[in-house]
Amino acid sequence: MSSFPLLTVAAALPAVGAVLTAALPAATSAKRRDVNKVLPLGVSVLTLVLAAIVAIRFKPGGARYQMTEYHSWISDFGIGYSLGVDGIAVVLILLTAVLVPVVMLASWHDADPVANDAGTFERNRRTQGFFALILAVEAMVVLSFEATDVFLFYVFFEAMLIPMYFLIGGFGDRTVGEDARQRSYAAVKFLLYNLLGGLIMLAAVIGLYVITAKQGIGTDGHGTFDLGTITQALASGKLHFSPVAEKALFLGFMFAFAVKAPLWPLHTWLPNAMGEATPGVAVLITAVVDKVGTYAMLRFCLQLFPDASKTFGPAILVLSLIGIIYGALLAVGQKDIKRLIAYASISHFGFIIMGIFAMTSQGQAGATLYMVNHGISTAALLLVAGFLMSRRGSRLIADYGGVQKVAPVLAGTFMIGGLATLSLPGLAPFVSEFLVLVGTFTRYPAIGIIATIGIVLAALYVLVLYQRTMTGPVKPEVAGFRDLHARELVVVTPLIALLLFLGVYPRPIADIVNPAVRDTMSDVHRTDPAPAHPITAAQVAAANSQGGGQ
Amino acid sequence: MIEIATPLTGAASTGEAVQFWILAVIAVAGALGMVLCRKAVHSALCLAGTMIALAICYMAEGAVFLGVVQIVVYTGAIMMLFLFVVMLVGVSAEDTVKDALKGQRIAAVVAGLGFGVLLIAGIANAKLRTFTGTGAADAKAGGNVQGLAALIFTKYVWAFEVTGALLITAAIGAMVLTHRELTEEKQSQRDLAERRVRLGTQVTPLPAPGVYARHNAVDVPGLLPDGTPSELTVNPTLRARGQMRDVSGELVDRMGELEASTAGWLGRRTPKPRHSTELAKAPAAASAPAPTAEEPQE
Amino acid sequence: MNPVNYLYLAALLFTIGATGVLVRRNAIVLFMCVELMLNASNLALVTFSRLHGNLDGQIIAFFTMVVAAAEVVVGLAIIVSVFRTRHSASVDDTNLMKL
Amino acid sequence: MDNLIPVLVGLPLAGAAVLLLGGRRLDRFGHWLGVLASTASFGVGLALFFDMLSRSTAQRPAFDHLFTWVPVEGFQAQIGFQLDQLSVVFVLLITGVGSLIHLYSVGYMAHDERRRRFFGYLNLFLAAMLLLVLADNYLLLYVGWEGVGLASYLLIGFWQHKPSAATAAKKAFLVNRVGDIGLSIAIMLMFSTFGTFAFGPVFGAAHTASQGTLTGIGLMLLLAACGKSAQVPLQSWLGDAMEGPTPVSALIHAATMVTAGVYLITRSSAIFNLAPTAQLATVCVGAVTLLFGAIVGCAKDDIKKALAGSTMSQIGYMVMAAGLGPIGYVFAIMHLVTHGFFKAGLFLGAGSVMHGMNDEVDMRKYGGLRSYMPLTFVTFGLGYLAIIGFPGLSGFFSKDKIIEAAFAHGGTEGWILGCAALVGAAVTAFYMTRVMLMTFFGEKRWQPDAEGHEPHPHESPKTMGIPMVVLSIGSVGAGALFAWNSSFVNWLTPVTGHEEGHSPLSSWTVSGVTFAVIALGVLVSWLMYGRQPVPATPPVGSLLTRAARRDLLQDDFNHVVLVGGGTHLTRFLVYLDAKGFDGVVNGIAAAVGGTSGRMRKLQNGYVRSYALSMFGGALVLVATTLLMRAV
Repeated sequence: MSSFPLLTVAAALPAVGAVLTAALPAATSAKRRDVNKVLPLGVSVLTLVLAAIVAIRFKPGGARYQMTEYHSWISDFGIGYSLGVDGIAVVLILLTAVLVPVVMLASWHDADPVANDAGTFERNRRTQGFFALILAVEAMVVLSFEATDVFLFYVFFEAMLIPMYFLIGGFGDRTVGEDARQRSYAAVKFLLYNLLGGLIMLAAVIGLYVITAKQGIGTDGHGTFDLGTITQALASGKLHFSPVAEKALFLGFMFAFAVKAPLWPLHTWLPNAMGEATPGVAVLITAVVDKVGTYAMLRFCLQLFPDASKTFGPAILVLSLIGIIYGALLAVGQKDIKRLIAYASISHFGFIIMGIFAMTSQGQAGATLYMVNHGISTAALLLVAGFLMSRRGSRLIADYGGVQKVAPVLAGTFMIGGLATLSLPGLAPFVSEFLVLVGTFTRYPAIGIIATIGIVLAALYVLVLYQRTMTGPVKPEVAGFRDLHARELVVVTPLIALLLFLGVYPRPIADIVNPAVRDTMSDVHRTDPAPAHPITAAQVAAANSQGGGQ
Repeated sequence: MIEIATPLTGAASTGEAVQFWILAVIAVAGALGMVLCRKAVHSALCLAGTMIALAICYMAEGAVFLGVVQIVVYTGAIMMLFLFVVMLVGVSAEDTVKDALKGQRIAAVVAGLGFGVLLIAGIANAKLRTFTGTGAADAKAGGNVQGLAALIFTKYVWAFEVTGALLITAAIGAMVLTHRELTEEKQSQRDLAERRVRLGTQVTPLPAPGVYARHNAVDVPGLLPDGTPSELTVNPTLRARGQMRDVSGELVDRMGELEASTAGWLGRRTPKPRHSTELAKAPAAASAPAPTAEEPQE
Repeated sequence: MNPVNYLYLAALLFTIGATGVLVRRNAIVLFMCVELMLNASNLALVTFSRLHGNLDGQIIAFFTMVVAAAEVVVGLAIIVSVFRTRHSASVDDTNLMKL
Repeated sequence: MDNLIPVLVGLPLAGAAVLLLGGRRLDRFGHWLGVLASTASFGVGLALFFDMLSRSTAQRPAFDHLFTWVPVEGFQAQIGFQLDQLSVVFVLLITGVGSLIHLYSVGYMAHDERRRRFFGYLNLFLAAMLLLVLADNYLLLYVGWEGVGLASYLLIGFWQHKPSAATAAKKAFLVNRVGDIGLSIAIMLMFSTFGTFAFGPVFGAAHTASQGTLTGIGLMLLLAACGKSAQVPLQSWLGDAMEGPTPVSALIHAATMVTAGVYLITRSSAIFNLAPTAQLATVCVGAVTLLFGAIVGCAKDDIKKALAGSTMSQIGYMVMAAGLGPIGYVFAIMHLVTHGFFKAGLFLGAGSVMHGMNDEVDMRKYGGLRSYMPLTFVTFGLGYLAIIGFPGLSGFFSKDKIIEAAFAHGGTEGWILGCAALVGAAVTAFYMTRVMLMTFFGEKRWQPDAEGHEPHPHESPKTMGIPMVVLSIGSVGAGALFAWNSSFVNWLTPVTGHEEGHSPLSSWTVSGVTFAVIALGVLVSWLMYGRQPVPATPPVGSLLTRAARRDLLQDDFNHVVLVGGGTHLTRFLVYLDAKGFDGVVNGIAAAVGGTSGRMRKLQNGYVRSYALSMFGGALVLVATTLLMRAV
């Protein structure tokens, strides 16, 4: 392994890019303003290249954490700057790196100042600030995925709230009628909710440190925050949590992640935040930032507290099940396009969390794939919805109708996004959703069966949305709509291509994820439930000779 | 659990006991007086009494040096400083009876009582029965002063230096705080005179305070020909403090008496004495007692 | 007589001083109350010195006096400058931090 | 040769991709591209069929494994194809009828500006349907299963500007999704039981599983079949699906897609054979639906909806036959194929009539069309004779066999099923005769359309005529071909297995009785619609008629219970979310805000007040210290 700090560079690049973007001279004309946006876009594309290099250099069969870096940071508390990626992290970093340039391109004009009546040019840094903040979020998210030190993770987990807060509160969806009060309400709600979660997690983080210090896991009598060290100590029995302590710590961590993810009933910040943010920022929230929550459940909750995960698993499964159906039902009842998608996301996060806590290989692999696929599909649906909304300046479903007639490409891409959201086989989300369902079913059949209701409800809200906006007689306000133009097509095409490709050939991702899932399963000391009547080799042979075959 | 009383060692002599009880009464009375007196001057005097009582207590306890320092530094220097400031700020300034903060007084007394009970209970709980006395330590060094000196310049020399620095800093600080920066060039007498003429307000010097020769205090306004007091005659600082003393009524009251005595002396018939209440009808507003300085500005 | 009575006296004086700080509004009197509290603690220190038979307590009392002197100097200077600007020595008038 | 199997799917898929992504430049000739893709696929299918014919029975099934689709620990889903005797029948039916209907659509959709898109969707449908029947495991079958659902959705809602079409499309997809739950649960059950869901291993190991598990799988597969094949209780979408263009109704909602349920049950015969409870449920569903559909078909005045009722009923026959087990599988498939011919033909005929009548669908506004549209009349008439089971035509061979198998089921059940099938046959004869009479006989009841154009019935163009002719030939001859020398039975037996039923009635008796009830149905219909003029406005009718016009109130039930209940539930949840969960959150925020508002008053700016708080704090500290020491 070369000593080149690839992971640090991959995260530092957007961070530096954010600073540079913010520092660019303020634009003196609308054209210069567009030029100012090229730098952040270029940085995000470079980051994508780096992420791709990380993914290529990652060897699925190799060490659990690869490309590791370690520097002592606060040695008195055993805190280190330690980075490393396993398969799950690699996949999610890749997702982030793909989505950020897409989001930037989609939000190209979202932060432009409103043209005033006099037509004079408003000279400020607001627009480039928007792009700088997006890059900042990317840097934090990537670092969260890379951190293998609990404290380091916590720092970035919380730090990403700051740019997100400004993105939500500072750059509302102007295209759909600005209401600054609603926006600041949403931003503050987002911040407070997540801060509360983070604070409880901090208590748990400190508790974890104290326990490691008491049991002498770290060096020189200090405790440690290093994930690898703790996991090894747990596995070798050197570290032992008392059952009460383990449960308390687990709940502390889980609470923060459940808020972030979000798990029912801690979800109420998401519809507000997604409703008020620009479509691009909404994508960042649901497709990128929230994934840190689910990722962290897989990484920290399961790995650090296997027994507590087992104890609370069924309860969390029930919550996620409620989330699936509750989110879907609420999506059906929404009048606002973006809130509808937000509730749909809540339903999908239910599936992801269900997959994680079903504690089966299929469930966890499915959950990881689901994170990726949900990111892509929601981005597609939400961004196309954003294009739609930018044409009419309204986010109410009732204001649209018959768009299909005037803008068939827009309608078509919207439909593909919708079909991906309802997990149509052949598109990427189906694979993951089915894996989650199967994985859950093999251990908890009843929960798996009830969760399938979510499939029907997903079809309901997607099709109702499509029917009301796209079909029917053309509304007069809709009649003048332009179809998607070049920039918008560039945004949508890669997403749809990915949805199709990963729907048919998810193997590249599955291969990266599988070893990580195997490791996690062994961390929680669980094995997949064996089939009741496994097929024996003899039977396969018999079946083949009979003319069945595989 | 039954406490076994340990014998008391180093008990105070009877003389000290008598002295203590007298001093304790004085000290507590002084303290209470300080808190309860409404005038700052009275409080200061009460506190001085308490401090002297304490000084004697120190001496009785063998801290002769401290006792002297207490009298010289505290009673002599610090209390004098207090008195200076009291004079500067206003001798007669006093607290109003009504407190602006509702319930503060009761809460303070309750908290104080609670605190006192706690402290006393704590001390009582400590069961201190062995008092070694500093005699041995003093004797070892050759006297109380020598003992203290030895300690100050050896063990506590660092703290001593630091307190020295603190004192200097405090002195400079006090100067800085009370110093007023001139924001513009100091105006000469000529400038002032020119300004007065230009403005045309009061060209002549301000009238002197005092009413005839009977009062020459600066806080007594001079009377105008019609018998009303003129505020102009009093120093603005005193005016601002509301410490103007209006004696016009008193003067008028005594006018009859004066005239009578003059008449008696001259052998004239005395006119009916005029009473101040009749005379002071018109300027009643001007001569009304000025509001006290400590009216809360709500 | 048990010299511990000095401690009781100190406690009493300290309490009276503390209550005075809370009750009085004239800044100068307030300062005097603080001085009383310091004196009370000095008395306690001297008594402790007697209790333990060494002079450290007296030394600390001595330092207390010095610091008190410094404090009074600065404090009174503050009172004077406040009085100059606000024409009042009442602590209730310096409530600009009030909402 | 086996490598050609993916090509079957690939050709129409490529066609769909090209047509949908190609943009307007393909508008001029795109439809011919669609026809080409479909026909080429048919050609490949034929080639594979003849290749299969040339091999011995044991060697006939062919497999082609492409790649591992989902490689996850313990869960290995493959993209693999299986072409056996059963699949090849479907392949030929799908691509054959599909190609004909593509051809027909060239004429039918000639004036539609979005014709290219239509052909794209049709090709997409073919690809999905072929995937469905060619998959070698249930998960891949599921892909095709939902794929045809998507294509059906797109095609029903093809005229999206009509709100009724958009609603019908949505309804079809949703009801199908309910059925899909069944399929996915069945797959999950298979996986947790056998650790795999590939056909061969599952069927090979089916006998090792417990009865309960097999029944569960069977019932879930039945649920899936009900959704896709419009069987009671998930039949409600089929009538509305007639909102789509008529070729769609012919291809998807008559000949191919709706029969996918029958394919699924037949394909899973190894499971059903071991689960009698599931079989019983299947038979019941089939019997109920065949009567249900027939009754609905009698009451509809919309020609396509009447045919839709008929489709439902005929699939009821197939499902019932499939539920009968080895004595019925073959006949279910045989009826499926013959039905594919005649029902597609009937729909195309109906489309031709509508084409000539300004898209009028109400049969009460037809009448006397036989002389204006002779070709349509003849082909439709042949289809009619075939469906009612006129001796010698294809329906006769397949339907009689099913009725016979129903009796052969044995016991009381057998009698009940047999009688239900007979009643169904009679009612079929009745409503089909009604359709025939109202459309082609009697006096003209034509009325101008909404824009005031008088209808000028005319024969349809050649592209529409040829498919109708070909299909009517199939309607006439397919049955005899299949029955000749039991060729069809022999062909399918290696896959589905076959047992001769032992009917309590002889074969001839059944045929005789069947013919008698058919004649009765025709007679009654002629008395009602042939001898007396048909009123242009529908009479009020009996209670049953009115109920049947409303699909036997099933929609009303759905509307009140599911839609109404769902709407209320959703509204309640929206309220709960806003007031309940968000209320708690905002309530906490308000409580904190209120408390701080009150706490703020403590910060009153008075130094003494702060001093008091400090003093109080000191008090507490001292007290605590003393207490701690005391304890």
